[in-house]
Amino acid sequence: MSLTREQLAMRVARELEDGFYVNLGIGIPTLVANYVPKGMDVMLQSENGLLGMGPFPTEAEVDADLINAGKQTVTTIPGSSIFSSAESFAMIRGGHVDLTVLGAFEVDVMGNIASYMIPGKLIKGMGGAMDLVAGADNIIVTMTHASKNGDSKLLPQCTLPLTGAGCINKVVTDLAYVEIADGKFWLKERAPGVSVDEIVKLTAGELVVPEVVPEMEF
Amino acid sequence: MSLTREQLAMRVARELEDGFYVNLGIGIPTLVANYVPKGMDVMLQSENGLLGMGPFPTEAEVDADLINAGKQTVTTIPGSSIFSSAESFAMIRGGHVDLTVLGAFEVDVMGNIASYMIPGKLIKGMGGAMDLVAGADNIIVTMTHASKNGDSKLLPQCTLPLTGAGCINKVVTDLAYVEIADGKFWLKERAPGVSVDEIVKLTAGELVVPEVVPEMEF
Amino acid sequence: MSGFDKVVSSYEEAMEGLQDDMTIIAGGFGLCGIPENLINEIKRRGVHGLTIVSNNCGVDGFGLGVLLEDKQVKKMISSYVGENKLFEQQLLAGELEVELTPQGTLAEKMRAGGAGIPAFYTATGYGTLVGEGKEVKEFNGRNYILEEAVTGDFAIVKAWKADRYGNLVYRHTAQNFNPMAATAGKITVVEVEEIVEPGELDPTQIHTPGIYVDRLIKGTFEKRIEQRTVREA
Amino acid sequence: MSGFDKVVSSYEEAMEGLQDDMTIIAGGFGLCGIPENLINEIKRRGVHGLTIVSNNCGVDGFGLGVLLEDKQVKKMISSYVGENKLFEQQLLAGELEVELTPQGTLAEKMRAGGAGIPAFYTATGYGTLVGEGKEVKEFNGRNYILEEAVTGDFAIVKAWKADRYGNLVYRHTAQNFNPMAATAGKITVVEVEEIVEPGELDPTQIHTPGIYVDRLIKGTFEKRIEQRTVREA
Repeated sequence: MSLTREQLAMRVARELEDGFYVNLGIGIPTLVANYVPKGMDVMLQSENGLLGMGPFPTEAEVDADLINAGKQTVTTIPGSSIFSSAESFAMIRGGHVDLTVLGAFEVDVMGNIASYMIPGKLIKGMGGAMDLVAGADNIIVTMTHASKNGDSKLLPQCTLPLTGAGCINKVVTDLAYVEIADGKFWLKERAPGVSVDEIVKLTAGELVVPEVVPEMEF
Repeated sequence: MSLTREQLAMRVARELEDGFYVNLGIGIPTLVANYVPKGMDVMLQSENGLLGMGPFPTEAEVDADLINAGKQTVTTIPGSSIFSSAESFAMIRGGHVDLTVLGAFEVDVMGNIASYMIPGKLIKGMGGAMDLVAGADNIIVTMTHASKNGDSKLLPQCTLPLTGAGCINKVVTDLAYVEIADGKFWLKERAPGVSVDEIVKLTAGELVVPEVVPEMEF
Repeated sequence: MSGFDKVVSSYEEAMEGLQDDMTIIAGGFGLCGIPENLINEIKRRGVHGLTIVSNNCGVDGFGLGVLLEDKQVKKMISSYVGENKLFEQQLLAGELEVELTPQGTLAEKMRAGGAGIPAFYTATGYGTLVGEGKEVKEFNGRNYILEEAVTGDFAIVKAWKADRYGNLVYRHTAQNFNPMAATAGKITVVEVEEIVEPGELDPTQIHTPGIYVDRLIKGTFEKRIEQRTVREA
Repeated sequence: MSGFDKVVSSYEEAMEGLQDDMTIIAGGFGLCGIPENLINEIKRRGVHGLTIVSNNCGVDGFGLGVLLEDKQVKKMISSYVGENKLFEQQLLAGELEVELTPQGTLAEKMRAGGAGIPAFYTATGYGTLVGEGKEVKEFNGRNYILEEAVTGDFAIVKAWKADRYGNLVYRHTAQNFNPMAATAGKITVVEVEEIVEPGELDPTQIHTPGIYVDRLIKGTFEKRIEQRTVREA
């Protein structure tokens, strides 16, 4: 069985460490905040200029002047700080954020990522995604392994315009956890009940498969 | 009679305008603050990170955490702001300071200035002077017209290592007010009782002398 | 008051001198911390051919989106646009040009513009469309692209509080792009919710020193919310 | 406390890992806002061959000057030095190297180091000794030189107040180079006068967010004054 959105988030959450400053993209990455392991604290960075993002506000707490990078109303936690967008991206570009989690359309064996633009569709822009992938050492991409048509998203070479070049080395898909190194994908874990064959079939880029591929446990 | 230090400061002060943000260097430039014309307000910028510097503190007000760029204890005026040195030099480099007044060893007809280093003597460094001369559109250099030995400080070409290249166009000396343009010095005013001949004799760089050279009044 | 008093008495006065084909740097992120009334004054003036440097372009009928109604905007320099239909229409019709710029690069370009830094290197965008045609240089084994500063004929800024000298304090994440925008305008115009006397703000707690501010006006604000997300009390 | 608690219990722990030949970025201007006790701990450790990036080098017997006593410093990167005799002696004897850097360029090099900007252009120093050997580029008819960022193995910082998460507030002009230094160290160590609980500092009034801070310690400070200038009461 391929992973649910929640399981994807749970798997990503295992990469967290106590004291991590984390930037979570829109969509599945946002769910990761719900699965921070017990006894562990992480602090969420929102690239518009907030470190220490809290949950959504109650109706009474809603404040138009306090939003996250997804333009959603949010709150702050004790120990948070608020700053300009230049300072926020100084943090990101300078490599001070410990982990970035974001979605993608495609990744390839060189660690390239395409996530912001599909030619022919209206292009809304990259927002902070290009800065995030260029600034972080530790990035996890979460996405489905293949499109609904069965086209692999793990490619020998990205076909869509890139968000960043050579910057991705960890991918959690609904089928597998894959690392990228030396111009290859390396299969590390498979989703419960998903066969190695299925993963191989849906991975277009060169995939190194070890003798034993552990199954994720939830 | 050559100008006194106070008269030099008074002459420079005539270049002030109401609402000017001003950076005053150490020495004679500092005295300019004493001669701000009545009904006019200027705000002093200190490049370590203070805009709106006030007078020295009373003994009771002395605070080790509140100093100016000369490392002197100072106070702040209402409406002041305090910030980092990066922000302070962003202000300076970005051309937001309306007037900079500083001393020099030499200036030349190309608007070059030498003010921080005499080879053979211990070199203490340029501090903020290079940033100040590169960042300001409006700079006034104050200095004596010649050394005690009678060597001109207004030269065809500076002999000492430069603080900045092509950035000076106004010089107030103890003998004259001189502007720099088109590779020449232009005599604009003379100190009371100082003859044009004397100024010409003590100006080594090409000096354009108009038919009438007004005398400064104090 | 002194020559440092930046307060003007009308929005008309606040935007005096604005002309066709000028470049305007605007603070704000989404609809948060945008200079609502200054934007409306730009609309009222009917100037055309504007280049706007702003992270976003508002929505239909609010924020920078209102400037699209009369086709006042020639070009947007933004990281994320297209939250409104007029934008899409004009873009597809070739009536509007967009220069997509990564958000952090955009923020840094504004800061650089105000700080006298004509250009800087960043890894952001290297190897992508953003890097095309830009100078590349290697530092410590990694490739970076050269990005140039931006400045504007006007900067329009929204702050929370100001003193009459133009010292500014922003509220929460309404800070966003406003501090950098404030430094990057030949004429910087700021609208605020409250104006106090000089000395009432703590000098060490000012986000934007008054030296950057040319004109200051007190306004009232709708503060529309783009994504109202709430939890149970 | 959580993984964000940066407080350490001794100066020894604060500077753990410091080794010979490392580069240290230090906050402070003159003797104002310098990390006095962290400097003393560096002296106590007896490490040698240090490169110190700091606007100044203290005075005889105080501030960074104490590191000269046992010849611990190989190189200073500063804008203004030589306020003490030991410095002069070691410089003239060729035991100490100095890289003079304009003050604003130094501040920006530290900021750039922390912000992932490997290099930037500035007009400061063009046509002077500072510009020699550096890349020159023209923007809008003016020449600029390329200056590279600096980073340190350690950054040592003095702040006024902190919460346990390392969020920092500086006092008056003791801010100076400290915020940039804090961003530019692989390990950033901060000493403060007071430590409060997370939530006690206003999030919008924090000068340095805790993300930059690795270790935090409360100290007591002499705060020596270099130029005590007073007026009549």
